[in-house]
Amino acid sequence: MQNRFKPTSRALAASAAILIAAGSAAACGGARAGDETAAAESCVDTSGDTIKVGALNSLSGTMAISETTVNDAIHLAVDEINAAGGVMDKQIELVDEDGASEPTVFAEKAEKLIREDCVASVFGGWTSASRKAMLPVFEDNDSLLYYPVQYEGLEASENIFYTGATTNQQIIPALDYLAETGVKSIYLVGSDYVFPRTANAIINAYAAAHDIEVLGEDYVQLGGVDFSTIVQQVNASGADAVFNTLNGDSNVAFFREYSNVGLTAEEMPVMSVSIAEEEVGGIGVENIEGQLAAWNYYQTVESDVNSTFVEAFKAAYGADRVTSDPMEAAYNSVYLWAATVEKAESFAVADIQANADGVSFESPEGTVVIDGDNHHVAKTARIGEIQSDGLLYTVWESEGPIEPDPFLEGYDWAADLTVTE
Amino acid sequence: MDMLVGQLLTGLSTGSILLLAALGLSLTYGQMGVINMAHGEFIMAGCYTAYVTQQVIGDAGVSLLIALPIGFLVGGLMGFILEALLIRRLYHRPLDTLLVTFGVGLILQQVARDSFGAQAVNVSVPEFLRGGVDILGTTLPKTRLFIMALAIVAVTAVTLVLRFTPAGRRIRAVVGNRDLAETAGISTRKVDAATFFIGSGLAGIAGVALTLIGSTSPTTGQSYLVDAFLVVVAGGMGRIKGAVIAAVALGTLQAVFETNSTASLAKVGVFIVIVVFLQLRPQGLFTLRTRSLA
Amino acid sequence: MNDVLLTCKNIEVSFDGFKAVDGVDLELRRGEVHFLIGPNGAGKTTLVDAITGLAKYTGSVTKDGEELRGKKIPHIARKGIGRTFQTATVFENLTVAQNLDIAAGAGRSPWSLLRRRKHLPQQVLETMERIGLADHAGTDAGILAHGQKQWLEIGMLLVGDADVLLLDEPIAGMGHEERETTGKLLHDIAADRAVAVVEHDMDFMRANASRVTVLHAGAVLAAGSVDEVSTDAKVQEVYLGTSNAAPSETAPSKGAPSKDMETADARVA
Amino acid sequence: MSAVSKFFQSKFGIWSGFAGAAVALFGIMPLLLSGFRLGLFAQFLCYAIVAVGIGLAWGRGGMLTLGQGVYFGMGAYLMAMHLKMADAEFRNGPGAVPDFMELAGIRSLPAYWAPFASPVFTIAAILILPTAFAVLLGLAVFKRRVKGAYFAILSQALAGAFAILLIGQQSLGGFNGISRFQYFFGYTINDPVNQQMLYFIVAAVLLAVVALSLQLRRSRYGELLVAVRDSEERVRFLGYDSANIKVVAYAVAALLASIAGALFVPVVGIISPASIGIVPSIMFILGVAIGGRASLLGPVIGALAVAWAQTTLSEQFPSAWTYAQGLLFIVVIALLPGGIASIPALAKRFRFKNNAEAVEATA
Repeated sequence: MQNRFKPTSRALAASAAILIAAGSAAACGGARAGDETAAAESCVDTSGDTIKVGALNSLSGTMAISETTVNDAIHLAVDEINAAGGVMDKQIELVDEDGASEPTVFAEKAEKLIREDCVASVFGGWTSASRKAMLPVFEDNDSLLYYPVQYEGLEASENIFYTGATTNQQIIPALDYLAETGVKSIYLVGSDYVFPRTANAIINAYAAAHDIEVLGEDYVQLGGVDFSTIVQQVNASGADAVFNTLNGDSNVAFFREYSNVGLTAEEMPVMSVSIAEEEVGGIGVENIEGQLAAWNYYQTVESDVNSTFVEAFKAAYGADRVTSDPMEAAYNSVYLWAATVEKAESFAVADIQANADGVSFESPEGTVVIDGDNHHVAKTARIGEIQSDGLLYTVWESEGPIEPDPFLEGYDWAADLTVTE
Repeated sequence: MDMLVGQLLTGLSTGSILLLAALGLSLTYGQMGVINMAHGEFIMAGCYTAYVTQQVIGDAGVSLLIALPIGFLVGGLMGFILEALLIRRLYHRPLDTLLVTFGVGLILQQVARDSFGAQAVNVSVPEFLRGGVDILGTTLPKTRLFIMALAIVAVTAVTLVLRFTPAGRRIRAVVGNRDLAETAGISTRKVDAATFFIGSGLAGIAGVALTLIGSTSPTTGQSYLVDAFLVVVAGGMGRIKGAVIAAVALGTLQAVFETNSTASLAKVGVFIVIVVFLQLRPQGLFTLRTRSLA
Repeated sequence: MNDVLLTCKNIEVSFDGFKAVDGVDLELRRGEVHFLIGPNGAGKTTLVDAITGLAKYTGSVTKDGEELRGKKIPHIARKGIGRTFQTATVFENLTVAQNLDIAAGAGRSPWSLLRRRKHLPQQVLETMERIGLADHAGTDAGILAHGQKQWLEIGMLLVGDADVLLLDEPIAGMGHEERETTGKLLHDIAADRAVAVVEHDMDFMRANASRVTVLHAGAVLAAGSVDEVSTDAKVQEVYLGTSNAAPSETAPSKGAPSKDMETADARVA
Repeated sequence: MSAVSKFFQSKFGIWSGFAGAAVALFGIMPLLLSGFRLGLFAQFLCYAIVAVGIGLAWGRGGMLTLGQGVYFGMGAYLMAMHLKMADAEFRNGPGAVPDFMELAGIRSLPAYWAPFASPVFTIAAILILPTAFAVLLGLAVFKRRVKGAYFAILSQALAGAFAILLIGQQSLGGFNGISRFQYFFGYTINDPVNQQMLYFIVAAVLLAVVALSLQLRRSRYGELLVAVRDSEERVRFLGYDSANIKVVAYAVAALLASIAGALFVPVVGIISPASIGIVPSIMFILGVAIGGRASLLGPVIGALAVAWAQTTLSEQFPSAWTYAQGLLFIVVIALLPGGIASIPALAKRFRFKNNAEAVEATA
C-alpha cells in the first residue's frame, strides 16, 4: 500500500514546495528600506449625505471604567452636531469599536476602522500605550486620530490631534501652584509606567531650578494595592506636599492608607494628575477631601457653555453622571474636527492638516485653539480641590489658555530633558 | 534599627493580609487537592457584601461588624454551590478544575461589573479605625492592626475548629488519608462540601476586611490571588501552619525588597526566592502515594 | 542456580519515628519465586519501596556488588530491579505494543527516541507471546481486562531486562484461571530471574512459592519453604491468633479469597 | 478506525493533508481576504503556533503551562529590539538610539541592545534564549518533582513577574511596550506586497511547526511523553528520568511560543506587557482546550476559532464575550475535555454502541 502511493506523495510534496516558493517569490517584489512607498489609497466615501467617523474606546477590560465615559461624550457631540445640521450638510455616522483595554486590539481596530469602515477620522484612545500602538497605523494609512486625554508630551504626529493637556498645561501649572503656596519639598509617588516616569523627570528638573527638594520617588506596579511601605516612607519624609501620578485602583489604596495613617490635606497636601470626578467615589470622599488635582476642566467650571454641556450630558445619560476632563476633551475634539472640516471644506486628511491651525471652539473649559505646528490645543490650566460633595472646585486657574509646548522648548530648565524629533 | 522595625511591622501587616486571602485557599487545597481560581472572586464578593451592607445600614462601624459574618455566609455559599455543581464532578482532574474555576471567576467578575459598575465603589472606614498608632517609631494605621487581629482570630478559629470539633476531626481525617477516612465511615462528600464552605467563607471575610485598605471593584480579587497562591505554594498546600509562616515571610520579604529597591522588582524578587525555596523543599514528594500510582 | 541477585541487609524505614520496616535481611535468588507475606502493616510494600528507591532507609541493598542506597529511582530500575504496583499501573492511553516498547527502551539514545518506530523490537514480540497478549498488540492498555493489565505490567519489566522482579499483589482481582496462568508465568520467568511476590492469598502462595519470608511488625518472623513456614509456631500465632486481621487487609475488590491457610483450594493446588 | 482517520494516518494522507493546508493558506486565503483581514489572520496564525506548543506540553505531556506569555514575550521583545535597532540605524546611522528611548530620556544605547543590530544574532537569540531559559527552569522544577497544580501556579506567577519586570524597564518601552516598526529585515513593513510576504512566512512556519509536532507525536519520544503524562512514576520505575522527558516538551513549547512572538511583532506592529501577562497567558490555554488539547490540529483550530470569535463577537457584545469566555472554559473543560477534536470519536463511539446493541438484540 505505502509503496504504491510513494510517487504520488512525493509529487504532492513537490507541488506544495513549489507553491510555497512561488508564493514567497511573488511576495519578494515588495518595497525595501529606503524605497518611497505610496500611502494606502483612502477609501473614505464623501459622496452620500452621511460621513463615517470612528469612536475607538475600551468598552471592555480594565480601562472600560474610564473610556466608556469618553465614548458617551463623543456620542453626545456627534448627536448635537447632527441635530444642528451635520458637517458640511452631511450627517455624521459614528462607528463604535472596542479597544478592549489592550494596545494590540487598539491597533487592530484602528486599522479596521480605516481600511474596512473607511472612516474619515477616529476619536479615542486613553492610555499612552494605546496611542503609541495606534500611531503607526494612522501614519501608515495616512488617516487622523483625535486623542482626548492628558499625556506625557514629547510627541507630535501629523496624523494625531491631541486635545487633552500636554505637560506644560497640567504638570507645570500644578508645580507653579505648589511653589506659589510655599511648598519647599515634595515626595513623588507614581504607577510604574511611562507617564509618571516622564512627569517625574520633568518635576525633578523643575524642582532643581526652583529650589524645591525632592525627598523621595517611589513607583508601584500598575494595579498595585499595597502602599504600606510607601506611605510609611512618605510619612517619615515630612515633605511639604506629595505629587501623585498613580493610576486607577492604586489611587484608592493609596489614599486609604494615606488617611489611615492620619495624614491630611492640611498637613501634607497631595497633588494628583489622574484623579477626576469619577474616581473620587471609589476612593471615598472622606479619604480625599481637601486634596488637590490638576486638570483643564471640572464639572463645576462656571460658564454658560459648561452648564449647557453638563445639562445635556445628564439629560442624555442620567442625572447621577458626572462630567470630567477627558470627556470634555473628547467632546471638544469632535467639534474641533467638524470646525476644521468646515474651514477646509473637505474631509481629506491633507486638507484638514493644512487648515487646522487656529481653528477654535468655545468649549466648556473656555476657548480652545488648535496649534497647527504640533497638533496640540491651547487650553486653560486649573487646580481643583476635592470637596465633600465629591466634586472638584477650581482654586486657581491660568490667565487664559496656555499654548501647548509638548517638547517643553520654551522652558530653559527643561533643556536637558527633551529631544526634538 | 527603626527602619528594620518598620519593615518588620509592615511585613507582618502585609503578611496578615496575604494570610487572610490565602487561608481558605490553603484549606480547600489540602482537603481536595484542587486549586480554586475563583477564590479571588469570592474575596471580591466579600468586598461587595461590605459595600451593600454599608449601603443598607449606613453606620460604617456597625455595618463592618455585621458584614463580617454575612461575608462569611456569602463566600461560603458561593463556594458550596461551586463545589456541588462543578468541583465534585471533576474530582480526579485537578488541572481541569483549575481552568474551570478560572472560567467561573471570569463570569463572576463580569456579573459584578454588570451589577455594580466597572468603577470602584467606596466602603467607608469606621470612625474607630481611622488614624494610626505609633509602635516603636512606626505609624501603623488602625485598619491594618484590625486586619492583623482578624487574621489571628481567623487562624485560631480554624485551628480550634479543626482540632476540637467532630466536624474538624472529620476534615483532618480526610486530609490525612481520604480512602482510609472513607472506609472508616466518614462521608467524604459531606466533608468536602463543609470544607469548601468554610474555605470560601474565609475568602468572604477577607474581602470584607480588605475594603478597609483597598479598593472595591470587579477586579479586586485578582490583585490578591497570585500572591495568595504563592503563599499556599511556599507554605505547603493544606498546611495551616505553613501558610502562616509563608505569609509572614513573604510579607516581610516584600517589605524589605520594596524598601531597598522598587515595588515592581520586589514582586520579581519574591518569585525568585520561591523558586529557590522549592529547590530545597519540593512538595511533589509528599503527595506521592506508594501503594498505587493511579 | 542458587546465585543471589539481590541482597538486603538490616533495612530500616521509619516514618516520623514509626518503624515500618525494622531490620529486615533478605536475599533474592535466581530461579526462585520468593513470597513476602504478613499481616497488614507488616512492612511488605514499604520494603519494596525501599529497595526500589522510593522510601528512604538505613541498611544496605546491593546488586552485583553495587550499593543501591541513596540512588535515584531510574538508576535502580536500570540496574535491573523492576517492580509492579498493587493496582496495575500501565499507560492506559497507549497500546500494549507501545507500553512494552517504552519499557524496552530505557537505554535508548535521544536520537532514536526522536524517530518513529519502524518495527517492534524482537523482545517485545516475544514478551507479548509470553504474557499472552500477542493478539492485543494494538489494543489500548486502558481497555484490557484487569488480569491482562497485570500481565502487561509484568511484561514491561521483562522487556526491560529486569532480573529482579518485585511484584506487589500480582493476582489481585483475578479469577481462578487467570491465577493459574499467572502462577505458571511466575515460574516461567523465574527460570533465569529472581522473583519476589508480595501477596496475601495463601492458596496462591502455597501453590507457587519456592521460598517464603513472613514479615510481622516490620521484622522477619520466619523464612524458609512453604512447609517450614506454615508449621512455624510464631507464624501460626500471628495468623491464627489474629485470624481476622490477616485476610481483611486484602482490599474488598479482591473478591473473597479463602480465609485461612488450611483450607486449600483443590483447583489451584 | 474509520476510513477517514485511517486515510489521514497513512503517509499519503498526511502528505495530502499538508498539501491541502498549503493550498488553503497560500492560495485561497490571500484571494479570499482583504489585506487588512489577511494581516489579522496572520496574527491569529501566530497564536496558533503558540497553541501547537501548548498542545504538546499540556495535551501530550500533562504540564499545564499558564505562563507561555513569558516565552511569547521573549521572542517578541527580542525581535522588536532588532527591528527598532534597524529602524534607528536606517534613520540616524549605526549605534543610533531608537525613537522611544529618546522620548524616555535615554541618550545612549544600553549595552545589552547593541548585539541586536545583527539579524543573525537576533534570530539565534530568538531560537536559543527562551529555549535555554525553559530548559533551566524546567530542570529546576521538574527535577525537584514539582508538578500538577504546583507547576501551573508557578508558571502563572512567572508570567505575572515577567510582565511586572518588563513594565519597569524603560529601555524596553515600559508599560507602552515597543511599537512603530518600519522595516523587517530590510523590507518596508507598510507595503501590501511585503505584508503578504509576512503572512506567507507565518503560514509556512505554522505548517513547519505542525509537521514538527506531528513527528514528535509519532516518534517514540511522543509515546514516552504520553506515558509520563499518564503515569510519571511508572516511567521512572522503568528506568527513565522523567524530568528530562518533560523538559524537552516544555522547551519545545517555549521555542514555539518564542517564534510566534517574534513573528507577531512585525505582523501586529506592537508588543507590550499587556500581551504577555497572566491573563493573555491563560487565554492561550482556552483555544487549546476548545480545539482539543491532545490532538494534533485541535490546538490550531481552537486558537484560530477563539481569536476569530474574540475579534468578531467582542465588537458587538463586549460584555457578552466575557461571559462566553467564562462559559467556554467551564463547559468545554468539564464536559468535553477532548475539545472539538474529540467530537468525531465520541460520535463514532455512540454509533458503535448503538450498533453493538442492535447486533446483540438480533443475536
